[in-house]
Amino acid sequence: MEAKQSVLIIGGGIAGIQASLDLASRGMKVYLVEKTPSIGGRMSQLDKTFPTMDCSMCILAPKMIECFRHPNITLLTYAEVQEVKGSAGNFRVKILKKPRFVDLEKCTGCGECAQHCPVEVPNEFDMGLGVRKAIYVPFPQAVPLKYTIDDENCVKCRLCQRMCKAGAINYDQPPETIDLNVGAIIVATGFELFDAQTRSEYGYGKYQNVLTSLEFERLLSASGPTGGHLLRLSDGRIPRRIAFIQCVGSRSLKGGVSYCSSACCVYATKEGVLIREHNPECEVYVFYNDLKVFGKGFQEFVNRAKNEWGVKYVRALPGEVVEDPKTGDLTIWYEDTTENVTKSMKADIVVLCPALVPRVTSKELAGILGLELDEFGFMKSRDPLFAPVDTNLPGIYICGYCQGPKDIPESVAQASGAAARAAEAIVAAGKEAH
Amino acid sequence: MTEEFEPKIVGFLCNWCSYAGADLAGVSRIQYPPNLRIIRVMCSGRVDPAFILEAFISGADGVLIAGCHPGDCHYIAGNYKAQRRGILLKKLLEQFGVEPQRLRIEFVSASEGAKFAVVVKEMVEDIKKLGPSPLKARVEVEGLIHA
Amino acid sequence: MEQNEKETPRIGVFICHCGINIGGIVNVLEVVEYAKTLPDVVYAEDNLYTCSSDGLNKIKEGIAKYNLNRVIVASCTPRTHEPLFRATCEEAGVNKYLFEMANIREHCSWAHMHEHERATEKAKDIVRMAVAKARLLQPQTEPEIDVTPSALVIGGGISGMTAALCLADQGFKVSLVEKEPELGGMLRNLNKLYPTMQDASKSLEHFIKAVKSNKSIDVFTSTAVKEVKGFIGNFKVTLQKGNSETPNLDIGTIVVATGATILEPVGMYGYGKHENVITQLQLERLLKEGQLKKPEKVVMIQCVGSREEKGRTYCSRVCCMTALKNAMLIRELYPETDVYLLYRDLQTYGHHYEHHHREAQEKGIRFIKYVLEKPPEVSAGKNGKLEVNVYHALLGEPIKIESDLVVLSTPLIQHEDAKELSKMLKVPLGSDGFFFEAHVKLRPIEFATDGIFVCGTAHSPKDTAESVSQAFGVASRAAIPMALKRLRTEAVTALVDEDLCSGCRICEAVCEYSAIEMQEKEGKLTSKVLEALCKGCGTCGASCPTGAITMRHFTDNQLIAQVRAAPQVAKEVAKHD
Amino acid sequence: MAYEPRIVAFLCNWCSYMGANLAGTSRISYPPNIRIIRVMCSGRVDPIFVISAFEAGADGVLVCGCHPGDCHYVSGNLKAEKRIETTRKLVKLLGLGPERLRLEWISTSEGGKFAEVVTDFTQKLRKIGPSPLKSEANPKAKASLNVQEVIKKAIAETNVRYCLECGKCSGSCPISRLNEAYSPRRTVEKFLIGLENKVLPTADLWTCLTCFTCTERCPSDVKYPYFIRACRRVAPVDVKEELCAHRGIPMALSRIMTNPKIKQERMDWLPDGAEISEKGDLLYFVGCAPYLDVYFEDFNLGLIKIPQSVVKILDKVGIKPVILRNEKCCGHDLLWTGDFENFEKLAKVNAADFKETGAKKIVTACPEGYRTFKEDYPKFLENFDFEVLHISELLSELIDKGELKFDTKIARKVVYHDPCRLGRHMGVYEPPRKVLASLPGTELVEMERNRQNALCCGVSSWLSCNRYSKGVQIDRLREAKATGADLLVTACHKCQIHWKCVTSEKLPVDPGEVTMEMRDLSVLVAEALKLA
Repeated sequence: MEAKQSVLIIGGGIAGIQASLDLASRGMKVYLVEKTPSIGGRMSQLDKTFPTMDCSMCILAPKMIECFRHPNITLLTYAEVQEVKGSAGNFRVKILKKPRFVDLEKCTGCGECAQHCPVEVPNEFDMGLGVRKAIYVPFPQAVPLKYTIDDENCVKCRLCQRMCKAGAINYDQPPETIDLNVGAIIVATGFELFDAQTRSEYGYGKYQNVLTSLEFERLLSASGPTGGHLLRLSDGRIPRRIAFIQCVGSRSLKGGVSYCSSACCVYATKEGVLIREHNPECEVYVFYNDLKVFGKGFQEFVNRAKNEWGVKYVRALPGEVVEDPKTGDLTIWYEDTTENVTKSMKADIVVLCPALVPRVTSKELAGILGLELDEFGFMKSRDPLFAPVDTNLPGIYICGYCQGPKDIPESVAQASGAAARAAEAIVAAGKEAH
Repeated sequence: MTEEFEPKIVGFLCNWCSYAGADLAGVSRIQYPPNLRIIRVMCSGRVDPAFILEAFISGADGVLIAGCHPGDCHYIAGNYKAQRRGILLKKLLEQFGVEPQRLRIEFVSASEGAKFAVVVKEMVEDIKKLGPSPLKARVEVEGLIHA
Repeated sequence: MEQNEKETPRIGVFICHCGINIGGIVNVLEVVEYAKTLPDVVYAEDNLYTCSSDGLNKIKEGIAKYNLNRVIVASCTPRTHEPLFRATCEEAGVNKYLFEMANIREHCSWAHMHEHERATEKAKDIVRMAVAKARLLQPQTEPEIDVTPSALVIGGGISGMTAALCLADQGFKVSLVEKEPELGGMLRNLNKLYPTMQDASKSLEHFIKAVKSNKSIDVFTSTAVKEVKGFIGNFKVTLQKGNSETPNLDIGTIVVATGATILEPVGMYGYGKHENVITQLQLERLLKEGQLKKPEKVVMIQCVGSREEKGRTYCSRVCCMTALKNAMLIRELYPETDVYLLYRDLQTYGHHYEHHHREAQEKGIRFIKYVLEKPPEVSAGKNGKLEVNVYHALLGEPIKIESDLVVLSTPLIQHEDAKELSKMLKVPLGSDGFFFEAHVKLRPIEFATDGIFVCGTAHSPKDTAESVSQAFGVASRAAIPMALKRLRTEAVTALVDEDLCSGCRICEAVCEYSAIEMQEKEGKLTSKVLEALCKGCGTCGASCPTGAITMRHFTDNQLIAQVRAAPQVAKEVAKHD
Repeated sequence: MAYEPRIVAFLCNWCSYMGANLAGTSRISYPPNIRIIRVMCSGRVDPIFVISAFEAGADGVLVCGCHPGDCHYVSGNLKAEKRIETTRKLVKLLGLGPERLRLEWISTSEGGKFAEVVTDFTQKLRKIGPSPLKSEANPKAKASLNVQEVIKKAIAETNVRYCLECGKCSGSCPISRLNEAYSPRRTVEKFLIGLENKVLPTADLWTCLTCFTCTERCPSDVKYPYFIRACRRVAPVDVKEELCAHRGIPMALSRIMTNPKIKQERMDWLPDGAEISEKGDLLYFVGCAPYLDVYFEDFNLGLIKIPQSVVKILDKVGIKPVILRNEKCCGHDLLWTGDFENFEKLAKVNAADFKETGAKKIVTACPEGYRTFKEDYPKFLENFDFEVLHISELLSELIDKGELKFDTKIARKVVYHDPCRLGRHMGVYEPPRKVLASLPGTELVEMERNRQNALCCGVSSWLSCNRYSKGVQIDRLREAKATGADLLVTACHKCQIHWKCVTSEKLPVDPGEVTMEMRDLSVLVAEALKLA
């Protein structure tokens, strides 16, 4: 496939997946690079999606498989971009493929190896709430469904090698550098969570029953560490009241980021509704400042959460959360700003909604690509109004959360946008050639 | 023969949610009794009442129809239609003297492996209580068995 | 395609140990032996991993050696592995629709790990069911249709123009239809654009020039879409300019970018009663034309006619930012003027807008939160001023403001004529009146009906940047079928037996994809499947009272065969033969 | 014109006042230097009356009551005796000369004695000469400011304008929790929409503990305590004085020290044999310990041990610190109660005195002084460039260098309280802990709320000492007690005073829950070095 007709896409989340499918299905060659062992990104970690309550994996998995099956898409998972040279129409790219120590050709994903692996480590996919083995797939629906030995934790007992009937285990697998020649590049590296520990007044990391929203999402998920049973991690008790705290590190001129993460108010509402579904006995309180309901169907969703599901909203950002060391119960101190009284509330679980921030690695990646970042580390649009997916460099485009806060549909639409621009660039390059 | 009655259950699972849910049950090694025989359809909306009657006539002791949750349907609203038909059908079955509990309509999403297993367990227990399908008995007596 | 019916099935069954995942629980060899006893099975074998390249070769060899015309693999779930095995069959010259999969891992060995015997029995049943279906399988071809490489963009606002330009630059022909005499849409009313604060009209000029000068774009102003016929790749579109009808356009894909309009808040907060109560849009125009006389105190009221308990429940998304922008412009123009912003929840989302909020704070804009239960009141005050009384929710006190200008932020709403368009295109409107996409999460800018797409404020309220983002997205989605030129459509589609069809139209009603239309044949009304649109869910088949509709690859007799095979007991069946 | 002493006299209504009358009716003449104030009982004479009289320029103060046993109110006069003793010590510390304050028993029948006392007192005061405070204009007088301007500036400079009204401040404020009426958020909001007059004349302005908990947590970086401090400057003074604990004596003392003529006698505490220098690299700023030790002597906190310990510890490592014999108040309390003018005067005097000594480093065992020198002086003065250290920082330095060897085992379970000024104000959390951890045998435990989340001791700048602040104090002591520790260590004199104060009153809780042995960090270290 000649360079002009192929595109490199960095990041295998929903944005990267959508961009890949758009370009591949119009006949262009796509190299989809993902640094973890599986594509799927953040969306694969979600239980349901707002405001429709779609099961996230149900709607995502088919797209993941489509990527895997598509003749025009080459998946480069567990790989990272090392070097980029050249310009629009003709980029020369070096990709580092980290060793999985498992032969992708031979591995059938049967899982026999993991069944027998003696090493258990916290599972990144479950935000460390669950455990995985040292040889693992991040999650059951992983794509590709191929195992990976995580070198740091492997004890080299060789049990997996003995168990693997396909003989796929190869401890001596070397790292591999792949040279690509592409006409355009799309960056879709997504986001991560602001470290909630920096807001020490909420006791995250100190109190077991203070969780981040993504940890809680896993706790709710049928495929999560408790198999979808809503329990307190400290004592396995069924919670009677759960409180969400918004803006942990977002909209902050100090100790955080100054922007609004855009998704938290509504996903907290979603998680609130899920709690009430799981257990109508369990009260839900959402502590917020300004309820961000700007998206399509958001306000209606919040209304339903209030009226049909009895999710309660309090306009206040609590001052602090204190644990009773004996019971593990939490006391939240806050001023109800619409009732103008400062009071406390007991809760069994407190869920923090931390700011969503660009990947820490995006700085390094931007360096490799020569892209400009804004003050927050988001990839900078050439013109935030009329060229949102363009960057300072022709031929390199951005989409999804790495360009700025947005929800799934916005990321999907923008991913297609980036695909369109990439296609334009390639068409243009084609014209020049003739 | 003295061995315990093991009901045969025919399950119609939609390709996009419930079939995947059953897959997940397996992948997560969630155990449930082996009484179910799964037939994959693209959408629970595809399940024609005739299929269900056919299942009972052919000797099934129970029929399960599982589709996506409302709103999740890959085909927008097929699952609703399945739901509606199911309700009518239960009435019809009663006419035939088949206990409506033998027909069960469930929403099972791709992430609900555990739920799927529970549904099957419950159904098997319920039907064990009910005993073999009366229709099956009749079918055998009246010799309507399909060769 | 029916000619194969005569051909007697020769079925090969390949049963996978999947290492010990299946083999460790199910007695695979017993299943192999059992499979051999089943009707039309001419060959059966077991593999350690059928999906391994070596396993795949075994299948090809089997096909050649026993000239198999049906292949069954009993292993894992078709959802991940079917495409792989199908491809293998095709390579060996067997139509991929003659392949069937029996899931004896996820649905059997893994789910019944402690009941080896019964698991084995179940595996046999599953294989038998697969065989029952395989015997009746028919080869299928995925029909191809041509796609006209020309797009219709309805609406000449910033979304429409962006989509048009991007499609044109991808090498496609575009017809851009605008009902107004001028291109530009909403932006023509706007002054400055946040977050960059650039001049709306300047940006607009640039776009209009680009569109008009683009050879691949035909612009039709003062023109409406009169009629749309056909389906993806092959739409026939009639336009109307005044009362002169234009000849039909051949269109491949359609983009709906008709935008939105602003609510006229008649009777709200004294609008229409006091002339110094105006809308945000009117203020925008005053600022644009430099006509705003210096006020002493300005009060802006948010959520006027939006986020209501009932009726217009949605948040219009752009009003808070617009108000902030104009409030700041007023303070820059007249630093002594106090500006009060009466809001409910500030929608300063995203990574630019909170920054504007902070700027407004620096500029001394006074924010007062009110609640839906206690909205502000505007009444005539002393000497031509207005008296605004508002309950300050965050102080729990009533506040009185003597104001000489009250500005109402009203929501974006759908155009009146959108209903006709939605009927014409057979695409739905949501309860909020805006166009309703195929899937809120993963298909946000296309309709369930193939080949028709939506972007900009026609889809929901959004600002310029967001509309442009969507417009680019649409430019990709709409380009895909045109880039392919030919389109493979579903093979698994509905099939109408016209003799049985009574023309009751139930199928037409239940189809979510408008893939069924009625046709006259020999004076008889029968339903006809538009294969290009059919997705093969089979809902029509299930609801057909006369059983006139069935599905390819999931035919009634195939499914019934499985149904009948299901409840039997392997031992007994084995005895039969 | 020749100097004539002015004497302010407080006479009890039943004996001494009658005695004075008798002197008159009996035509016994005495010098006209006396100005009489009638009180019902000499017991009524509060130290602040005396101090205020001196602050206002009196050369002598005379207090007369009934003879012991004759008191119309049983024993008011004996109480007066004790109180005057304490006050005399303060007068002595201020360097006014203890003999300027005189207590006499004068009965109804002792007109003659009254005249003698006045005559004698007048002559003595003529000899001693005028009070150094006399010439000074009333230091209470403050510059007139444009209230609007000050507030506008403060709103911008302290980020108040960025308030999102999320209420995190009130949810963090120790007082808001106990006092529904008080909300930092609402206070701010009133200023923001031009309702400042609903705050300025009210107690709300004087309620803030300036503990910086809200500041620490505010997502909009609103520096509420600084905003309040700025507003206090332009608030009506009478409200403040009503809300000042101890009738405002501490502020009065500080104000008096702005007078350049003051020559304090404050060095009596210096342990025998301890050597200090006039000039040198390191200056140890003692702070109010000598005054507090006197004023709160009933608490038996031994506050004076703090400077003594510091000097001994320094001596142990061979440091002979510079100590100013006429050291002035750092001005902390004046600044935080809005008296910027007098604060600046003190700052200037101190800065000059510091430079005198050629010191580079200033060490203090008091978080308030530490904060004031390190944070405020540089903002109010040009080129105030000293390295300022809290004793805990110096100690942990010395421990690092291995210059401090502890030979005594302190076998105690110790819990450390972060003083607001040291912790949240200045971010000094670890040095004190490091020092404690290195004491042999000590087990250091933490309260539920520690470091940046530590709860305030309950009062700051002697303001708004009321049931709410007591509530905070009890809450904090409970928390300390709950750790199971048997020794509560703090690094601030005032924490100890406030806690001792609340526990010596009738408690709303079982004393067992809150009473706890307390110790200052430096004192404990001295003990560990067998220097106590």
